[in-house]
Amino acid sequence: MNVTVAGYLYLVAAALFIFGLKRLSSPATARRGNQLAAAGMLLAVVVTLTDRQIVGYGTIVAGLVVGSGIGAVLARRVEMTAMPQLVAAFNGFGGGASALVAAVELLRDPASPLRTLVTIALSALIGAITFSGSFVAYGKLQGIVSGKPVTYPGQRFVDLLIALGTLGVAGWLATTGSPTALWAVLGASLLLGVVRVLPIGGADMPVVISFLNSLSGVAASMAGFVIDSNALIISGALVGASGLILTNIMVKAMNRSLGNVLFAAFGAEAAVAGPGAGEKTARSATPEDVAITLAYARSVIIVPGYGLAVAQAQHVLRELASALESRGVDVKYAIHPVAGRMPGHMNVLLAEADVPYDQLYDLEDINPEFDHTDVALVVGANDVVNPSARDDPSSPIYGMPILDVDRAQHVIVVKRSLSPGFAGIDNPLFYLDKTMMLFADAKKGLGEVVSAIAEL
Amino acid sequence: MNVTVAGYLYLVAAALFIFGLKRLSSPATARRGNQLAAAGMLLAVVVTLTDRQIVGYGTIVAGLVVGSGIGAVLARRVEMTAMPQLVAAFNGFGGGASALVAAVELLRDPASPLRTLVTIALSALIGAITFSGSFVAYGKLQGIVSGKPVTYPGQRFVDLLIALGTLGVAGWLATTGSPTALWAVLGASLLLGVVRVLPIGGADMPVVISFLNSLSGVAASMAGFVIDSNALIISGALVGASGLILTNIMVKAMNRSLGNVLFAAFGAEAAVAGPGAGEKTARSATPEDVAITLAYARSVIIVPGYGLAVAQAQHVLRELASALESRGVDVKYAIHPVAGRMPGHMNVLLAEADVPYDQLYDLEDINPEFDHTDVALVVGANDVVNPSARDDPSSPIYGMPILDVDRAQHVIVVKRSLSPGFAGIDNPLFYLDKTMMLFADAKKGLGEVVSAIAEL
Amino acid sequence: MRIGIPRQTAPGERRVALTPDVTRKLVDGGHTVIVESDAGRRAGFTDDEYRDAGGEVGPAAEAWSADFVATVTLGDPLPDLGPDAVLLGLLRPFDEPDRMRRLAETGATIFAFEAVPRTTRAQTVDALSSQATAAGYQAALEGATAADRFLPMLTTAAGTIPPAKVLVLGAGVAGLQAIATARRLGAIVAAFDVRAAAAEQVESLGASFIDLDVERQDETQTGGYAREVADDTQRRIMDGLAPHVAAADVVVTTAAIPGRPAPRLISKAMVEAMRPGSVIVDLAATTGGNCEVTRPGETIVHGGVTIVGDTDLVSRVAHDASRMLARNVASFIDLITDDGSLRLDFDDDIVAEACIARDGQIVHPRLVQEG
Amino acid sequence: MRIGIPRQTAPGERRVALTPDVTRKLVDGGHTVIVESDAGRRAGFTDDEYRDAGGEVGPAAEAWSADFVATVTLGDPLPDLGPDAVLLGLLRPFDEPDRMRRLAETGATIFAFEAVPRTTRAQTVDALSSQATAAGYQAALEGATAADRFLPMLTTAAGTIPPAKVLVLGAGVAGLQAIATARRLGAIVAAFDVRAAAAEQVESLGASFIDLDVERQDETQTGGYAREVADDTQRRIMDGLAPHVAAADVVVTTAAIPGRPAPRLISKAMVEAMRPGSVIVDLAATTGGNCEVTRPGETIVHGGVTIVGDTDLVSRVAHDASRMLARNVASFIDLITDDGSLRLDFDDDIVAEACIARDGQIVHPRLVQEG
Amino acid sequence: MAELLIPITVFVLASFVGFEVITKVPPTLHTPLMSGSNAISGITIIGAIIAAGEDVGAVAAVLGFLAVTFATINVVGGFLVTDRMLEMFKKDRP
Amino acid sequence: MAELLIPITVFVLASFVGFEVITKVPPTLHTPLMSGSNAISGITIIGAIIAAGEDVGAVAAVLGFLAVTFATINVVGGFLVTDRMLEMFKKDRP
Ligand SMILES: NC(=O)c1ccc[n+]([C@@H]2O[C@H](COP(=O)([O-])OP(=O)(O)OC[C@H]3O[C@@H](n4cnc5c(N)ncnc54)[C@H](OP(=O)(O)O)[C@@H]3O)[C@@H](O)[C@H]2O)c1
Ligand SMILES: NC(=O)c1ccc[n+]([C@@H]2O[C@H](COP(=O)([O-])OP(=O)(O)OC[C@H]3O[C@@H](n4cnc5c(N)ncnc54)[C@H](OP(=O)(O)O)[C@@H]3O)[C@@H](O)[C@H]2O)c1
Ligand SMILES: NC(=O)c1ccc[n+]([C@@H]2O[C@H](COP(=O)([O-])OP(=O)(O)OC[C@H]3O[C@@H](n4cnc5c(N)ncnc54)[C@H](O)[C@@H]3O)[C@@H](O)[C@H]2O)c1
Ligand SMILES: NC(=O)c1ccc[n+]([C@@H]2O[C@H](COP(=O)([O-])OP(=O)(O)OC[C@H]3O[C@@H](n4cnc5c(N)ncnc54)[C@H](O)[C@@H]3O)[C@@H](O)[C@H]2O)c1
Repeated sequence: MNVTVAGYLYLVAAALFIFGLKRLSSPATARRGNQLAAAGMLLAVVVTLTDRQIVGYGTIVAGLVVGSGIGAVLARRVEMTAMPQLVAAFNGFGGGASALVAAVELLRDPASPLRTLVTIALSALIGAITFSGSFVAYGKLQGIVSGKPVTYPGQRFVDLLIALGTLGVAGWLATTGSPTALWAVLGASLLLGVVRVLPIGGADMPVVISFLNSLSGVAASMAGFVIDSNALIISGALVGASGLILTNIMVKAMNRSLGNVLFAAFGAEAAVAGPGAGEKTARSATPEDVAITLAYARSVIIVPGYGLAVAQAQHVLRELASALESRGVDVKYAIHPVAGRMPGHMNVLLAEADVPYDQLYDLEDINPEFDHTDVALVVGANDVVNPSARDDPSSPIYGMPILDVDRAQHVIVVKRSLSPGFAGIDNPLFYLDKTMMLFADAKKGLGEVVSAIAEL
Repeated sequence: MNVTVAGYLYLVAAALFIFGLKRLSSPATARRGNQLAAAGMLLAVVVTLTDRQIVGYGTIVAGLVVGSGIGAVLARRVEMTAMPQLVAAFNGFGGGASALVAAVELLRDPASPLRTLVTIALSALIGAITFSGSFVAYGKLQGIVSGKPVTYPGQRFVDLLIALGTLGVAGWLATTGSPTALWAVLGASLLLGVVRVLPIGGADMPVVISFLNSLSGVAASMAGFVIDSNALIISGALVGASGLILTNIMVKAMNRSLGNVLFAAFGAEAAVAGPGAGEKTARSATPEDVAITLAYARSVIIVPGYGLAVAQAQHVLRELASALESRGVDVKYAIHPVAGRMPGHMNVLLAEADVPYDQLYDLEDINPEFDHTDVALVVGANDVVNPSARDDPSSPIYGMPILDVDRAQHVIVVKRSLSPGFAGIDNPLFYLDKTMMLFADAKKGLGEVVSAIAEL
Repeated sequence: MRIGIPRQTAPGERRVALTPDVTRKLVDGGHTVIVESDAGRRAGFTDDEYRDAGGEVGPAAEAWSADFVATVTLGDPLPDLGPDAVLLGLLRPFDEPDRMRRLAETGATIFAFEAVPRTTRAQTVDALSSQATAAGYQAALEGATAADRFLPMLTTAAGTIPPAKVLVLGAGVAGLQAIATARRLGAIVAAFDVRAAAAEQVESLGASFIDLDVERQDETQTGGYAREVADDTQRRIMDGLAPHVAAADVVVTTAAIPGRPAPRLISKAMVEAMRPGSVIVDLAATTGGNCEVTRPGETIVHGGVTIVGDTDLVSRVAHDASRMLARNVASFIDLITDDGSLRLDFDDDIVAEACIARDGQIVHPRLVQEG
Repeated sequence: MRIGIPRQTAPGERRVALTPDVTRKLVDGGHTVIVESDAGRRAGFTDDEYRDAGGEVGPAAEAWSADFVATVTLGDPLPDLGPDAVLLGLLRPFDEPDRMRRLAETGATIFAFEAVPRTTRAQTVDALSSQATAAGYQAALEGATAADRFLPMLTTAAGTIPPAKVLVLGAGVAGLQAIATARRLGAIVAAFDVRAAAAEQVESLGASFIDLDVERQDETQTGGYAREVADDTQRRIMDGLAPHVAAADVVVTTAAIPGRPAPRLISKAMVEAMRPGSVIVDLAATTGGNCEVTRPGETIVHGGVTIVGDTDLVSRVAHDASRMLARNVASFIDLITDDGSLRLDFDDDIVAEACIARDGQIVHPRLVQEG
Repeated sequence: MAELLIPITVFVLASFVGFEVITKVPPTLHTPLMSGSNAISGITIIGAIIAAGEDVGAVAAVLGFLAVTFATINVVGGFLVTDRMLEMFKKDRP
Repeated sequence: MAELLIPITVFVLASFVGFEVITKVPPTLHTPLMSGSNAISGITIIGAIIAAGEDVGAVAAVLGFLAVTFATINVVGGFLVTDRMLEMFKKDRP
């Protein structure tokens, strides 16, 4: 194929990546975006296969076949819950490939000019770190490696030594082009990847993977400098930059900083556990999580409780409901007979917010509906949605009729902590897999959810 | 200066343009963005002056001095209201410069290769159209040329002929490099610019200018191809693309399409005029206009009227007020004694929306405050804010105390049309320069304003 | 100008035509205010408060002999007025024309709030509106209190109580206020009126309008007021309202046509179809009542249904009703004084139209024609 | 099981212990319901409605001789009960222990709603709560109606009427409901209580809590109820409340301590400091009143201030109050029956605690101790 | 066309940046933004300077002078007037 | 460094595009987006193919084979798994 034509086709591929990435960042278009990007990749591969002066197709085809098989099987087989670690593994393979490309290039011509050697060294370094780091992350998520941060005294110092050593051999490689130096760089970088990721807790792994992904983009870009390919440079830079932004977004959603995640996490991870919660942990969600879960639901049942009144959040709750309704979500309110602290407490609140009477449902009328409801949104209620009143004969509130929110697809609970309600007893609802806790004052928390929905 | 260093510095300048443009699209950072872009421009000019093999500085310095003088004086002297036409003029100068650069390049070497000639032709063509088109737009806005669309039978046909002719001579230029062809291209393009802009109405001029601006960006980019300058290519493409997007945003805000603005606007412009409004015209605003005016105000006084009740918009009004308050805007409600249709009508509504009593102000208490209030937001009120009750002894409501909203910096009125209120009389408030009308049902309109504020 | 504020003598009347705060304003404006002793007591204002505000407290004769006398209503017997006297009040001129004629014979200049035009400019003088506001509010409260049901919906451990249904007939000033008050309490409110503009006004308060298939009157031709309807329309209205009345827990009726007996909207049979324990508050009782069973001035129980025909509802909010009335009075004084002294300007349409009699002659066209 | 519903004989009592809709549920559940003729009439339920629901209407004797009798209150004289009888009602056991002892002598099994524990599970049986809800609602309405002021703020052509101030003393079930009702009407509401949890509860209704510098009682140790306060605390409370009472247009008092006379919160002097025209509604009138001037069962005017001491407020919402009470009765029947026949399970804490007497013996610890 | 590959790549990428950078502009900023980007399009001043610096005859010199003058007007005037417009948004919020 | 000017220009512009393209991503999309962009970073497959296509000895051949295999796993697996994740957002709204 004509080199010029190939060049333009690579540009098209890069454009497809851009369009793909753009679409990937909105729920409505994400799937299409992924397909666009895949098409771009196919184009780039085909162009490469037909364009470049390729001597032997044997290894290439073998590699493509083996790689496709493994990739496809892994992608199809994995369970939903194991996806994050799979992404980590894939990322590791990508980084590894970049490192290997650099290695082959060096072997082909160890006497390359300095600038090529610099990029080879960088590509090898970053690629190898990505490789080993990603697989440690994989191990942590998969439970092979302990999810707990692995720490020991003097760790920082040792880490620093390894990092300096890696840089040193990389410098050696860049200046001499020695194959020995290459192996040294690869080895040192692999080690660095392992020691840098081990001390980070399992809950932070997604951020680490995203960051490594951004790095692997940079590695690809470096490889592009090496083989003088704009396609690689552009795509690598794209991933590098967007990955960095994404990492930043994720870190912000955790109310942390990237530095804090990568370096300062030598302390133990703080899991939210309530009094008497024992081994159970509740899943804490951000207002954005809550917003998207609600906005993409078909039906939502809102369960107000005393906390709604304490927070005086009735108006913002109503705002939330209108925002959802205007997106076509079916919204109902389930009023438990004893929610609040006086008979009719919820009626007073909802009347103040002018919620139409026909959206209010009694316990008997609404309970059969939870089964086919996407999301139950519990706002400052506790005892009235405590499943132990139904399931646990030893519970002091056993026998009280409750709202069966736990029968909905998803449960979102908005309250400030895991502390109990009026009856003073723990609520197993909070520890269900399907439950997200939004820990916030109801007025503030719901306000943030409303803003987040407006931004979807 | 070293060419490589110059190349990198141009890249820095381009980056400054990008950062500048980005900041320009948000009110909070726009000014800083403009300064960044200006810094980038200064850098580019300095680099060019020091780097390129420049034979005679004489003309250059003369041009720079004269140009700076004219530009600075124009920019400083112009009145606020004349700014749009000034932008048009500036834009025209830029287009002209691009055309002239192409001309000089052709004159220097009429035997350039085809691709250079193509870009020269394009640069001359687009530059000249931008030049003449912009000055027609200037004339229309300034009132020198009639703001009405200029039309005559057979116009489309004549226009088409001119366009084809222009393309023809451009082709001639690109293939031959003949200086005669150059003058022909310049002449034809100038003509084309004039005839294409004349038929467009004055109200659509901002869109035309924005579109021409985008074109002049493309012209600069073409000039960059000609003189092989990445700086020009990048900056030109930036302006070309962002200008196109901006044009599109503006067109959408008018509920039109670009094609419709450029070509179909042979009909007369529709000005909103009320019954009995005579020559007066009211300025219609979009929810976005209203949103930004409110969001960047320091103090807003809300004046509710009967229309608020009819629309049952009290809850969304309250939402709006909270959105403003959370941005630090000071919000008050001014209750006119006879607003609505029964004594205390507004109290009932605002109590329903749970507006705190201490935000409600009586006529006597609030009237002195309008003077130093940024925005008065009138929602479905009419008679109670009619200045003729105060100023026009012949008015049937002369003598009724009114809320002096017309003393505020800006007035926003939300109602469905210009039709009168209970007293059945016209309201001069609607035709003031400082008044924006949001023609909408109060509930719907305010809802849109709330969404628009969330997106700021 | 000397302003006299006599104590009210009509039975059940608790209001007063001027309050201490407005007294202060008038005194500051250069007037002298003479308040009859104990005039404000039943509205919650003490003589001391008037004195503190700069007023003089004196006997009845002194109040009545001022240049300008503002009274709430006229008691029995009619006051002795001199020919120079100027009187303002809710004098019921169109309901009691004979008393008016007798009063006119004194030669005094007589202004009735009932004759103030319902124009935008006249609203500060519009005591009908201000007092109807009080009446409508109180009527809704009396209805809610007398009903044996909760107005709001309540979901409780002892079951869910559905919201009560409130029906308001006649959506003028009082009716609208009754609607608003019942809505505040959480009731489901429906309303009916013959005026065309009423539907939108009712809905602007969040209540629903009952759309009977009868001609909607364009009020703009009748100064805002409704006209009497033909007999068959009357019957159609009653038939249309019957199911709504039967379903209501509280009915507030306010329908009125100035100077005419109140339109009959609820028949005895309709009352008997109501659930025992429900309530009708008939604000039109003074002019005969909108309900057939109403006994003006009394609260009766008919077939378990309480029918409140009390005519002193406004006096039950005497304090605030007096406050509003006092502002109306002060605004009127503004119109007829210049720099603290009387100057009757009959070119002002409000002053001209509000005048019932002067120089011993009835001047109001409505009474002149009828007489 | 045969369930008897006698007509109430206590003066002013209009409620009934069972409503037609709950009658239907019980009949469907296999019970026989005997309703004394006219038992529901004063609560707006006719004998026909009971018959339609599957109940039998009969004379008093038949209702009283059923297996299980549910009454609202006990009239005078005490009913004749057989030793096998089971009685449930609001029997005032701790306020009238002697009558209770006399009743116990019949050998009947006697349950009092007043003795039902205030636990989460017991809420469907909690008639104190359901009836207090009615009392609180009605008290706020009576206060609003009797006041000579508007509760809401009104901006009108005749001036702006500021919102009225409502003060609620004792923020239990009735107090909270009074707060909510006054807030609905637009008043500015403040409240006080001695329980620690009350502040948050008051604020959860949008009212403000009056924070006097007195010890806040931790109610969790006393089954949710307040304890009597020491004399000096009492005085500090009254001193602290004095300015709030003086500024209030409507005061609703609900403070109570079970089985004790109502705490005194408003002295005569405090009443006299109030504006004439304002109102006190004393829900604690049955147990002596929170206000020194209160005359139980009467509405009086003291120095221009209306003090409502009526003890029949709940009966004024007899219809809905009966509905709620009927659900409480039905929920209790659920606890003491098995497949349609009586099975008293004294292992159930609600049944055990609610029982005042059986086999001729007083069994409730509180009465046993005291006796 | 081979020589154009690089400039076109650059052009395409820059266009993407241009498209992405302007996302949601509030209407009140339409004019300033237009004005500011118009000033940026005055980058053609570089071409003008180069053109005017060459020595290719009188006509070209005049044209070159005009080109520099025009471009400078565009740049200097454009940035200044934009700045003036933006002064109105005094209350900068972060 | 002169030869690097063009690639660096391209790199910088592409980075700008990358920064701009991702603006507000809702949290539920974090993982799919990461996964998708990870698949794109598999573009190194081009380098791998070129490397594997050269004839520079056995070691290099093995490394080249591994490079292609790794890169292919990344690309194929990455796009597929992203697609599976995104299937969950069935209810596409415009
Ligand atoms: N209705 C009645 O008549 C009545 C009367 C008396 C007692 N009760 C009892 O009250 C209970 C009512 O149940 P419920 O579910 O409504 O309430 P609940 O069980 O008391 O739980 C209320 C929850 O709201 C949360 N909360 C408090 N303030 C909040 C705020 N500002 N923002 C967000 N959350 C807040 C609290 O958790 P955090 O602290 O973690 O935020 C608490 O767990 C029942 O046990 C019932 O028996 C009812
Ligand atoms: N308060 C009282 O006691 C009382 C009693 C009777 C009469 N009045 C009189 O009523 C008037 C009150 O003045 P005001 O300023 O409150 O009202 P107004 O002068 O009657 O004006 C109301 C305006 O609201 C607009 N509107 C109606 N429906 C709307 C909707 N759904 N969304 C948005 N706008 C809507 C109408 O314009 P569009 O049709 O263009 O939307 C109308 O011009 C005074 O003249 C007063 O004298 C008052
Ligand atoms: N200045 C002003 O702008 C101003 C001020 C106050 C009131 N108004 C207007 O004055 C008018 C009268 O108000 P009002 O309260 O004094 O009226 P009103 O007391 O005379 O009558 C009360 C209501 O009864 C209605 N009615 C009469 N016959 C009826 C029938 N057969 N069936 C049902 N309803 C019937 C009337 O339409 C009226 O709404 C209203 O239109 C009001 O808007 C205007
Ligand atoms: N099952 C449940 O969960 C449930 C149901 C209903 C009520 N409750 C609780 O039961 C408790 C009692 O409610 P109640 O309405 O029957 O109480 P109550 O009628 O016995 O007393 C009314 C209020 O008066 C207050 N009070 C007593 N002495 C006072 C004083 N000197 N000054 C001021 N206030 C004083 C009390 O604290 C109480 O709030 C409350 O805590 C309530 O929340 C619980």
